Amino acid sequence: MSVVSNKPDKSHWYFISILGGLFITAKHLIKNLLNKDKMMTLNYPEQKFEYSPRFKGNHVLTVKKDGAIRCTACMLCATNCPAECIKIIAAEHNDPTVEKFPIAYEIDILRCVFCGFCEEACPVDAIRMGPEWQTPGLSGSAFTYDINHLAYRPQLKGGVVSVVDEVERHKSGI
Amino acid sequence: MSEVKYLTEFYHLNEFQGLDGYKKNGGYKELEKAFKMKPEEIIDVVKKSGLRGRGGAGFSTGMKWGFLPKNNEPRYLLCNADEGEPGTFKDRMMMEKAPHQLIEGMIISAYAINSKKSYIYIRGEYDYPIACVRKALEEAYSAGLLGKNILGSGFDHDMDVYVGAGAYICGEETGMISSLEGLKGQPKLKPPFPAVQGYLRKPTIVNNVETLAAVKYIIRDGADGFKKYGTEKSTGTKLFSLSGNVMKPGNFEVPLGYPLKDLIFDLGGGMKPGRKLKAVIPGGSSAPVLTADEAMRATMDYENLASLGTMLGSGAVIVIDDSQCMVDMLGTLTHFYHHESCGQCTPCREGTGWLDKIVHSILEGRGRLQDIDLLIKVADNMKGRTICALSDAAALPVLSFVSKFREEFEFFVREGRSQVKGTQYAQMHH
Amino acid sequence: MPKCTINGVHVEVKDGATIMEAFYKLDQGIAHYCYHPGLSVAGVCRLCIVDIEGNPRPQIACNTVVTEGMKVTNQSEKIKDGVKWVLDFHLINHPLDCPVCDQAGECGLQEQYMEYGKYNSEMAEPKVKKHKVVDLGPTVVLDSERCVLCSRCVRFTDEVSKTNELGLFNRGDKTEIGTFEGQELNNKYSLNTVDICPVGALTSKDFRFRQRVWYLKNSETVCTGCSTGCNVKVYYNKEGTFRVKPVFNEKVNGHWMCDDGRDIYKFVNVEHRQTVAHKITAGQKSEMVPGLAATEAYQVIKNTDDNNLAVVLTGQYTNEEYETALKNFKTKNIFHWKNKDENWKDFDGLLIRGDKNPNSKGLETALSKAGLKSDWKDLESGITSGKFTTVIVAGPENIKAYPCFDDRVKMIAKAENVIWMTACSSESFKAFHNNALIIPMKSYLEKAGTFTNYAGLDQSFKKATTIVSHALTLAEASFLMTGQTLPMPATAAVSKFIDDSRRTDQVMIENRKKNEFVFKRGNL
Amino acid sequence: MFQLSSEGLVEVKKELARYETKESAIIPSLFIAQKENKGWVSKEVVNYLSNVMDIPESKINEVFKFYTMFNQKPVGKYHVQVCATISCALVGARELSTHICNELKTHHGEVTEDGRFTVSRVECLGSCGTAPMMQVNDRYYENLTNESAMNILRGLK
Repeated sequence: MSVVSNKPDKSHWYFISILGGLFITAKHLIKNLLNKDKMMTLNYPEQKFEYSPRFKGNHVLTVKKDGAIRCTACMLCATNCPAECIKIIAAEHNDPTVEKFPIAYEIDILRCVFCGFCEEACPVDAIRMGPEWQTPGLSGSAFTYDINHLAYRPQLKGGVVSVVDEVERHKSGI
Repeated sequence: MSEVKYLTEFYHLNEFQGLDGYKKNGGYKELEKAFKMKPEEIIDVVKKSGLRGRGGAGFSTGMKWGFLPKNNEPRYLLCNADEGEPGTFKDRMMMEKAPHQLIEGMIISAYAINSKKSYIYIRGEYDYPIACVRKALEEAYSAGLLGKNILGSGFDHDMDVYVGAGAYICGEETGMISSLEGLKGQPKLKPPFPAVQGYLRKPTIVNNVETLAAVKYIIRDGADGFKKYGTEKSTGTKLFSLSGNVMKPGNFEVPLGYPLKDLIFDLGGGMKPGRKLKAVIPGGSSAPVLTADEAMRATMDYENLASLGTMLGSGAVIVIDDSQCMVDMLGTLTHFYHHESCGQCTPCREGTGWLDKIVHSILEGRGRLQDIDLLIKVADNMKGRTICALSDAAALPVLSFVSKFREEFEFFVREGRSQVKGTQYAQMHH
Repeated sequence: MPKCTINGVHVEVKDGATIMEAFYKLDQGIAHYCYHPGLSVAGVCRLCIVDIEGNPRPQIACNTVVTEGMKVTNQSEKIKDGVKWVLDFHLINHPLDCPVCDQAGECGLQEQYMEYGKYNSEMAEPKVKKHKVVDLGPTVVLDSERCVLCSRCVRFTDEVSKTNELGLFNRGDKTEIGTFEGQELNNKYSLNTVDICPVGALTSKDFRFRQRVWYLKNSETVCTGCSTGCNVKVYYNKEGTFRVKPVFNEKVNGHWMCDDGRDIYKFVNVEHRQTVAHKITAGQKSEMVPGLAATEAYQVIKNTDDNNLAVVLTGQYTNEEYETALKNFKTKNIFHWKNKDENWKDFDGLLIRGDKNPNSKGLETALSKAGLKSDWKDLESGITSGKFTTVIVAGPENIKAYPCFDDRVKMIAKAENVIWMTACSSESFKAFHNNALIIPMKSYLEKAGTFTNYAGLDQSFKKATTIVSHALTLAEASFLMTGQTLPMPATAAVSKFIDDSRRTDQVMIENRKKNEFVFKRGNL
Repeated sequence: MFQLSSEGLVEVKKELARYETKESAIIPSLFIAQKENKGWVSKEVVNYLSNVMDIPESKINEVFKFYTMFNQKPVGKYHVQVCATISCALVGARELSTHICNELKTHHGEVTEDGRFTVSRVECLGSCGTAPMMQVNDRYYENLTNESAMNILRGLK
C-alpha cells in the first residue's frame, strides 16, 4: 500500500481563507449585535417560528356549529391515504339527518407523509391540515392521534368550526 | 253552420233518461236489429263506418275489435267513463241524459265481440251520473235487456258499474284495467295489448262512452249513414266540450271537420265583451295549444289538427282570452300533471315534478333565463319514454306554451311579474 | 329460435326471449334498474332503451320480444343521450349522499353515471323530501330519498317470498316504498331485497357501516347453512369476513338465499374461533400448537384398541376429508351426529331445509361406501358402559345449528379420552374433566373441497381466505393422529364451477378500472 | 278500534262476491269504510279491512294512498273541493277558493275550528263548462260566484 502525498504549493495559502471566514463571522456578529430584530436565528424552543395558516401540518377534524364532529365516516380519506395511516370505525347516529358518524378516528402520525390527500378527498370539509407540526412525544402511542385529540386538542380552543352548514344544506335539499 | 243533433237528438227530453221514455224515442230498436246480424257483420259495419275512438287517441274502433284473438276465451268489454281530461265533460252529460243509449250501445258492442261481461268504469266524483247509470242498469235488468238470453236471442250479458276513486291515470285503458283489478291504477306494459291480455289477463276491449253510444247509430243508419257526417277520414259527429273564456260554454255536437272558429264564435257565443281570443287548446289539456291565428284556420278533425301540430284528443276546447297570463295557465297544467303522474316510470314521475317546479319558480320570480330552455329540454326528453302517454301529455303543453308564447315567459323571468296582468304571482289570486 | 343482431354481434335466443335476455346472453352492457332475471318485468326505470332498426321510437329492451332478423343497438348517440336524460331524471331528486351511503362502490347510479353521465345536473329546484333511515324490520333499513322506485323489492315480496310486506305508496314523485304502518319486513328471505336493490335505498342492518365495499375482496363458495348448498359469494378482507351474498345457480338456489345463510359467515371470524389447541388433563388446561396436539392424540389412539375407539363425524366437512379420515381411522365404530333428528327432512318450499349441514349426504355416501353402519344409541351406551375409552369427535363448525350441542358434549365428556376437533370455541367445552384434547380446525372458507347437497349434487369450492393459519383440516388431523406425516397437498383443489384462472384472493377491480380519477392520480 | 256497522259489513261481503277477483272489492270497500269513519281512512280502517277481506294490508294501503278520493287526514263534516285546473282557473276558481278560505277563516286542506268544513283545491272534476264549481261531499255546485258559493255553504246545516 502506497500513500501518495499531494502537497501542492498553493495549500500553504490556507491562512487567507481562514481570515476570510472569520471576517464573515465577524460581520454577522456585528450586524446582529447592532440590529437584533433582523437576526436569522430563533431561540428554539423558547421562541417558535409562526408558520402560515396554509402550512400543511398536523390534521384537524373540524366541528359543526353545535360542536359535534363534522366527519361522516365516509372513509374517502382512508381510501385515498397513500400511507394507510387513517383508521375509522363508523357507527349509526341517532339523528337520521346525520345517519353515519365516526366513533373512532385514528391517525398514525408517524406513518403520515403529509401529502394532503385526505384533505382533498374529504367531501364535507371534515379534515384539514393545520399549521402545527412540532409535536414531540415520549412513547410510540403518543403519535397515534385519536378522535378527541384531532378535534378538541387544547391548541384548537374548542375546535375548528367548518363553514359548510349542515342545516342550510338540508334546507336547500342537497 | 249550426249543431247537428245526432247522438244528442233527444237529450232535451227529461224522459229520455228513463227506460220508458227512451224506448218511446226509438230506444233498444237497434239492439233487436243487431241480434239479427252476425257479430262479424257488426264489426264489419263499425270498421266500414270509420268510427274512431272518442276518448282521445282516435284509434279506429272496428280495428281495435278486430285485434281480439279468435278463440273462445272469456273476454271483457270496458266502458271508459273515467272522464278526467281537464276541459272534458261530455261523457258526464251522456250518462246523465241518456244512460240507456250507452247501455244499448254496449250490449250491441258486447254482442259483436262476444263478451259475457262488461263494466262501466265511472270516475268516483261523478255521483249523479253513477246514480243515473245504476238506475238505468236496474231498469234494463228488470226489462230483460241484460242477463240471460237477452230478448230471446240466446245471448247472455252482465253489466256492472265500477266506481273509480279519483285518479286521472285510470282514464288510460291499461290503468283502468289495473284499477278494476283492485290494484293501483298504474298503466301496464304494452305489449301485450289489452285486446290480447287485458282485465285478468283475458282479452279486453276498452271504449269511450261516446264511442259505444255511437255504435247504436251505426247499426241504425249503416256505415254510409254514419259517414254522411264528417270528413273522409274523420267520420261522424262528435261532442265538443267548450269551456274557458267564452260566453256560452257547454257541450256541442257537430260533425267532424267543423271549423273551430265557428265553434267558438257561433255556438259558443264568442268572447266576453271587450276581450280578444288569445289561444285555444283544442283537445283537452294534453293537446298542444293553438294561437288565435291558428285557431281561426283550424277545423275540428283528426287530420287538420294533426297538421297544425296538435290533436283532437277528447274534444275539449278550452278557450283562453287575452286577459290570461300564459305562464300562470301553464302553471295550472304542470301542477295537474305533477299531481296525476302515477309514479311508475321515472321520466314521468320525476319529469312532471321538475317541470312543475321550474314553472312555479318562474312564477314566483325565482326563474332564470336558462330555465325556459330547460323546460323545453326536459319536456322533450319526457316524450315517448314511458309506458303510457301521460308523460307526453305533460310534455306537449309545455313545449307548445313555451314555444308559442316565449316572450311572456321571458318577460316573467326578467321582471318577476306577468306581462298581461302586470302583477306578481302572489297577487294574482290569493 | 329467432336470431338477432345486438350491436353488430349475431346471437340466437330462445323463443319469446326479450332483447334484454339477448344482451345478457352476449354479456353486453345495458343499463337497467327494474329488470331482474328472477322477477317479473316491470318496465318502469326506462333505462334499457335500445334502437331497433325500422322502429322510429326507442323501445325498452326488457319488454320487447326478439323477432327474427331484429337489429338492435344501444350504442347510438340518440340512445346514449336518451339514457343520459333518463339517468338525470333518476338523479334529480336523489340526495347524492354517497359518502354516507353503504351502497357506494357497487351502486347502479354511480356505475351508470360513470358510463353515460358525467355532466352537471341542471336541476336547480329544491329536491323532494322523503323519509330517511326508516327501520323496516329486524334486518333492513330503508332510505326513501335514495330509492329509484324500481319496485324490485316489492316484486320480490310479492312473487318470491309471497309475504307481501312491501308496497309502493302514494303517487307521482311522492311515491315511497314501505311497509304498512306498524308492520315489519320480517321474513326468512328479507335480505334478498337488499341484494336486488340497485341503489342504497335498502341496506342490511348487519352490514351497515361496517366496511366500505371497496375494501372487500370476494370469493365464491357454497353456503354451509343447510343441505340446500346455495352458491354464495363471501366478502372478506384482512379484518375478517363481513357478508355473504347469493350467486346465481339455476340448479340449486336460483338468485336467492335465506337470511339464516347470511349469518353463517359470523362463526368464521377470529373472535368465535378456537385459535389454539387445548390439552386438558384432570381438569388442568394447557395450550399448544394444533399440530403438536394432533401428535399427542396419536399417543392416546395408539394405546387404544380399535374396538374401544369411537369416531363421531358431523356433516360439516368436505367429501375429501371424509374419504381420508375413513381411510386413516381403522375403527368400525364411526357415528354420524345429526343436528336434530325430528325435523331433519323439513323444507320450507323455497330454500331452507331442516338438515343444517352442508354435507350430510356426502358423509352418508362415504360411510355406506366404507360399509359402515352405526346407531347413535350404541355410542351413548358404549360411553356409559365404558366400552369406548377414546372418542374422537369432528364437531360442527356451525354450533348454533346444533341445539343438542351442550348435551352431547356433556355426554361425550364422560369418556376417558376425548379428542375434539372444532373450528369454533364454545362454552360447552368446560364440561371436559377427564383427558381431553381440543384441536382447532379450519373453517369452510379456509379450505377447498366438495360438498354434496341434499339432491346429491357435488359442488366444489376453492379456498377463500385464511383466518386461523395453523388450524388443521380433518384430513390433516387424521394423518397426524394416526402417526403419519402430512402428504402434500393436503386436500384436493379441483374446482368445478369457479373460474380456475382467477386467484381467490385477487381484488375485483373491474369497476374501479372505469374510474378515471384513479388514473389521473398518477399524473399529479 | 274501527269497526264497520253490520250493514256496512254486509255490503263489503257483497262487494267481495261481486267481482271476478277479491282485490277489485278494495275500492268499493274503502268507500264504505270511509263513509263510516267520518270521511277519512285511518290506519285502523286499513287494518280492519285487511282482516275482513283477507287481503294483505300493504295491498289495501297501496290502493288507499293512490287515489285522491280517500282522505288520509280527518276532514270536516263538509269537504268543500274547489276545482282549480285550467278551465276553472280561467274563470276564477282559484280566487273563489281563496275567498271561501278567507270567509271560513281557514287554509286549504285544513279543518275549520268548528270542524264543519275542509276546503281544498283539487284537480279537474269534469264540470269545466259550468265553471267555477265546487263539490261539497258528493254534490256538485256549479256556475258559482263568490256570493253564491258562500250562500250555499252557509245554507248547509
